[in-house]
Amino acid sequence: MDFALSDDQLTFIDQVDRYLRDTCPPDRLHKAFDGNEAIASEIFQGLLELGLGGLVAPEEHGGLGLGLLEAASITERIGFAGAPGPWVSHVLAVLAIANAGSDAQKARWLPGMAAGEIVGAVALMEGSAWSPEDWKLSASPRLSGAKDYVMGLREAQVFVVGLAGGQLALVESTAPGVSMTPWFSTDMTRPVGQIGFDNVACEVMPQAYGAELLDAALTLASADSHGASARMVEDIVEYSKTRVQFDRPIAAFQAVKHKLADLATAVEPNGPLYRQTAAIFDQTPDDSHRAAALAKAHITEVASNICRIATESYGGIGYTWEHSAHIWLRRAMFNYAWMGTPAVHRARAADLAGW
Amino acid sequence: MDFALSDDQLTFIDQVDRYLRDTCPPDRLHKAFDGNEAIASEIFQGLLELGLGGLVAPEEHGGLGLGLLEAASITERIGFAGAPGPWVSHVLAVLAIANAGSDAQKARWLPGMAAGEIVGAVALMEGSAWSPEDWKLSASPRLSGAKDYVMGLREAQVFVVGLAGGQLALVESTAPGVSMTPWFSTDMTRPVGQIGFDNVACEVMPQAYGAELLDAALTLASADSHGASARMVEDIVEYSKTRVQFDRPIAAFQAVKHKLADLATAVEPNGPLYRQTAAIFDQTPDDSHRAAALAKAHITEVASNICRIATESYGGIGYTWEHSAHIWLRRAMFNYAWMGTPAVHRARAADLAGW
Amino acid sequence: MLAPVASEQETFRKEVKAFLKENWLGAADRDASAFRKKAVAAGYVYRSIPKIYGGSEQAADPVKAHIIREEFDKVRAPREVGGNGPGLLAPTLLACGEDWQKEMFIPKTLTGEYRWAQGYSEPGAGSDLANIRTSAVLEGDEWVINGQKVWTSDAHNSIFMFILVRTEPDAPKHQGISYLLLDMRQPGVTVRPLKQITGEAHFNEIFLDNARTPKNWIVGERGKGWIVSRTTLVHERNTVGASMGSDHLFNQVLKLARTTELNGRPAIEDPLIRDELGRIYARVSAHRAAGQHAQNLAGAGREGSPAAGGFTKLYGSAISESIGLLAQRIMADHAMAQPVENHAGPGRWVRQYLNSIAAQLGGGTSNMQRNQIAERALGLPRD
Amino acid sequence: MLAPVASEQETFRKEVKAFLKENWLGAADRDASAFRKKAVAAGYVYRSIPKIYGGSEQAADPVKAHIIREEFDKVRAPREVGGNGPGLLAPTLLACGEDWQKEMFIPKTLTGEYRWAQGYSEPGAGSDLANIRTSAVLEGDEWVINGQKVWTSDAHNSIFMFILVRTEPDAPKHQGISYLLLDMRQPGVTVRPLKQITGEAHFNEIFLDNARTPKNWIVGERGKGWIVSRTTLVHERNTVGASMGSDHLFNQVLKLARTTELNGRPAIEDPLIRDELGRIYARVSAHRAAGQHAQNLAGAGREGSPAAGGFTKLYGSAISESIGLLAQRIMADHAMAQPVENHAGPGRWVRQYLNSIAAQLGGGTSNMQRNQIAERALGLPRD
Repeated sequence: MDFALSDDQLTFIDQVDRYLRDTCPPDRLHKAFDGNEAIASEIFQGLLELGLGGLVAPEEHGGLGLGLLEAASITERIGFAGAPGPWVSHVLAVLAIANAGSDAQKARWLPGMAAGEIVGAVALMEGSAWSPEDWKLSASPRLSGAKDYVMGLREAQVFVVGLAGGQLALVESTAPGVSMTPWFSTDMTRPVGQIGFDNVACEVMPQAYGAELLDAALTLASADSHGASARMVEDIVEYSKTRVQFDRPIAAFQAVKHKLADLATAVEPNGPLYRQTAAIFDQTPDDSHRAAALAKAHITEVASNICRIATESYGGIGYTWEHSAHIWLRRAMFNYAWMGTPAVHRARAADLAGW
Repeated sequence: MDFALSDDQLTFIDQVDRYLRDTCPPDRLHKAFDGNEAIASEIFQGLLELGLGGLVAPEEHGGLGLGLLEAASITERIGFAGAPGPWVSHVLAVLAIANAGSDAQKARWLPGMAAGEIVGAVALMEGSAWSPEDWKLSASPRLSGAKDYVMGLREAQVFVVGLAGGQLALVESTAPGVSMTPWFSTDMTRPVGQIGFDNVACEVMPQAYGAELLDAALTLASADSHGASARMVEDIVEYSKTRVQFDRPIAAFQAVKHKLADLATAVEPNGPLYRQTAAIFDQTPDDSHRAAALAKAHITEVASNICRIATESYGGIGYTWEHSAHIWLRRAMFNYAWMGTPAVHRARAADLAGW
Repeated sequence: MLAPVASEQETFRKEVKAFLKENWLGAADRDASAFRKKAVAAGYVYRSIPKIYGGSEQAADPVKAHIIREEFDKVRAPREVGGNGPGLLAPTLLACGEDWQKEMFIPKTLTGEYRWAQGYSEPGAGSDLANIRTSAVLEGDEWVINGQKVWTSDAHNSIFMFILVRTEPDAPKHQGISYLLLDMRQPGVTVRPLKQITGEAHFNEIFLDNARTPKNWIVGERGKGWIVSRTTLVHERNTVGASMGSDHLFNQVLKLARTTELNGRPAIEDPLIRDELGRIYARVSAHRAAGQHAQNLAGAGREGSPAAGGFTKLYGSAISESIGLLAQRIMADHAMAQPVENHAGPGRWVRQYLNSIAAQLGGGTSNMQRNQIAERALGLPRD
Repeated sequence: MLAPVASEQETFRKEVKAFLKENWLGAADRDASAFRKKAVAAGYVYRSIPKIYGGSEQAADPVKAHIIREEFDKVRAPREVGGNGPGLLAPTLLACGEDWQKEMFIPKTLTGEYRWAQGYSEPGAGSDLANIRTSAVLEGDEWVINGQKVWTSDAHNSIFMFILVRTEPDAPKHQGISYLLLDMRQPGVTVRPLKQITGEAHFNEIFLDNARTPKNWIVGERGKGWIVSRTTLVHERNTVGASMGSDHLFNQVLKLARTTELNGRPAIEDPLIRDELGRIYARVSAHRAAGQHAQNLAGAGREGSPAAGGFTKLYGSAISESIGLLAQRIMADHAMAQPVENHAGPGRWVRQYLNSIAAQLGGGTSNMQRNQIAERALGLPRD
């Protein structure tokens, strides 16, 4: 399977990278992380306006008509930048509507989402229940209950809500009976919270797309984590070249040097792995469940460990709030836990492999 | 709990150490390892004649009347030396007879075992069944079946055989119906094999001592493994000081130096841990099952990994048959597997802790 | 053949228990200082400090010291005052200070009236502590101090500070340092809380801008501050009882595993979690046994390994890290958010996870400990 | 936006399949050399070697090369002759040899008539290969060679040897080495099997006692042997397809887990074993994806990481080691003994366990790879 990026794709990614470098330097990132909503929202809106809002929406609805491979590759760069905002939630909402929605639903939502005028979000987990098989909410015909760990609570105007049997429903944020409870979040670039439904009007989408949406979510979490860990390694490598102790850069100490080589080695193949996983989703969806479970298990776990080790490697400075390390560390911690931990997905991958 | 060794104990251990240094240098050890039974037997017999044969036998039967703490401390040194012979099997047989035997049985066997004239061995495992709860052999009234992974097949004149319900029986090697099948052993300093019983006359001992014997076996395996790993670390540290590459001793490379420090750190507390476990067996036997399970799980696993890493650290030379590294590596591999793997004992320790 | 030391220890333990029963009224007793006076008189606290300075002047006996710690802790009776003063400054003054310094500072430090901040690390001097740049220049009868310190613990509660400064800028780096005492209640000293990765602030940055201290508030000779400070570092690396932290952390994570649901049942029933708990518990037990061993050796007046401090620290760091990682697995989704800040549920373990990163940093990094072990215990070449 | 490269590859794959279907009769076909001639003619093997020397002289195309490997392997059709000759010596001669050397040695090496031993490592020259001491002195028209080589693979099957020797004892260590060719069929060459930790002997020691070789059997200039030998080492570190070994090993351990009972049920049902299998399989998948990525890049004519060889080797070593450790857990009691030598049961994994130690050694140790990665990919200072 070829999952190398074409020149066009690379050019596009470069554009996104440039945008992120300009708008999301450390000082602004720290402000967004510390709760400056204006900066967070400016960075995120700008991303959508680059055309990313409709990345996976069909062209007839104003989107770019691209696949998960491209979405994941962009997600990596967003993770690399540590950029604030519910990017992953929005992409998944677009993907769900594009693949599971009726023509009317697509026409109602996708053009605005593609134009960056409407932000979407997915509301999937119920407590720790991440699997569509364990979702219990139902729309019969109105929706009651709650969804947890929802990313984009503040920003989204439309929510794609997971229902029993892997069905999905559309709920507007302004619908009567909808309540939002922001939580004290570990990853403050992407705060989460609970959305409550009290007899809320909703529209169920015709396709039961929950299982596919899960695969996409796992793949994007992997890509984001890979980006975060790659950034951490890049930063600690640079730091080690300039931080002097005992009259030489610490990178000149073999123990440090080899640890950095080990980190780089652990990171290196994760890019190909998530891209391959995304390409499988796009091209041979039959194999997607297993591939996505395995990638999520591996990459979010390894990335979380790498971010941890890199943070430690800074010495005292990495342990301060003012340093950036924990922004990515927390991001990796979030991805580790979101939509099921490495351990459960590893067990699931083993089942799916028929072991 | 005080498990420090007294001056008397240390003096005794020093004696054993000196004996082993003299009789078990690398050239002779290699010969024994390669199958020279005369050398193996000479080294082992000499150990018994130091008085070790009856270490744990009561003084009234010619023994030294010591406990598992002393036996384990001697076992560590034997593991350190990599000395050939079924020491562990013999000590366990003496311990079993001393604690589970009738007066007549003690009088019949212990004086000869203490004098080094009779070698004993334990025959406990049935296939992979190490636990007294899973032993199936019974003496009703004669013994039929087989015991596996028996250490001391060649040397022993009397076998302590585990029976259903944790009972133990005494069987003479010359009894009609006893057959021995030596196996192709990984640890050639202590080859094992199968002992078969075809309607064999045996004597059941009055106490069901299987569970206690298991604890003692786990503790001695831990002590032996600790000795092996301590030796491996000592040797690789010395080698690293003298092996020159790139114009300096490899110990001067920080990556090597720190790896050695990590090995030493992993070894360091295992001595206290097995000695504490042995002291618990001797002094507060109620806590012994859990302590022995935990020590076996931890020490035999860590020691096996240490021996492996140390072997790797030699580079090519450590990978040759002529080098001594694999003698201890194989010894540690044996201890890892004998009488239950680390994983099962870890699970058992968790159960026993009431988790 | 077992050594008959146990009975003597037990007698002493009974004495301590009896003392506590008679004198410690339990948590209701708010007058710790009155109790502490009695404990000094009984010889249970400040054992290594002469009576003239407010200590109880007992012969060194790590076994007794350990028994006292254990028994006091069992009933939560106050022992020595916490902080840097009694643990770090007082031993240093005893070893290297002038008599008037001892008289002036030690007694009130022991009662807790004088609290001390430690001014060692700087932005450019972490593991390479000798690289400090904060300068002190003698002007008349005063040292004038300029520079910045980081990771000063307890600075917001302290009125004094012991500080390493460079007084001989032209000398080789280890020989240009002096050890000064400093009153923090002056305009030249600015304390800024250092917010940690967890959001808490247990440490501070200190900015010294023409801060002043009397000429004779120097401990040891001018330029000998590096050696003076080593006295203190040795005290930081006590081996006996170092495993207590591991024990405590393990009990916490065990409780987390018992009380948190993972995949629909208590996490402790999950075979993977159970195995890892067992794995860590074995290391905690080994750590404890090693501590006990060190205590036994000390009790018998024998020498332990020359790098015992490094061993136990490195071992303990690794345990703490493993516990953090296990907590991450158990917390699962709770690691993403807590319904409210400081919630008592599994989510508070996020802080523990982040804190366990500090285990690699505090009191010398793991790499420094590896060097120490390699050089002192294994006899390997110095870097 | 997906690149339309797939179709071109598929066309080529069909061609290869068709060739194999027509020309390869399967395992029954014992005449590998006749088949190989056809494969040369078709441009499928010895692609980088000129036709005049018996190769098929194709433009470099790693993607095609990979497809050929895959398709040939699927039906077990023979590709290039194995051993050091085609893989190591021939590329070196092509890059650095005289024309007469190429003519004399390459064609018969490609057919397998000339087999080659590699004489690099010595007892005192392992990772520090440039430290070799085996000397060669020119006496008239011959080099006279004395010394000892170790870890020479395939020596017992070989008639020739390429060897690094010190010809300029006074030059700096990298500049005093020459690269010689040597006929092993002479009294001065003694081959002794080197028994490995597993009891097998895949390598040899070679003792050179006044061994002789013609003056002009030198490849490249005198004293330039170090650089000449680097040509070969680069060929050892091919990245594409390097994950195939991991794949193969994993499938073996998976089978072991399926067929071995652990605690009364198939090991693969044990949650701990299952988790570790999943953990390793994910790394195997990542390794494979990285190899595929390298192939995709090569196919698109783009550059990969400058340390890709080091990455994939280090990653593969770690996988091999994990598989060894997992096998130890699965084997359990079978690790202690086998009823008979070479028994086909789980006990034969003892050998695998011991062999996986070599993964840390072969082709440059892991520490050398870490240096390479750190210096070439991360730009860190050289040791």
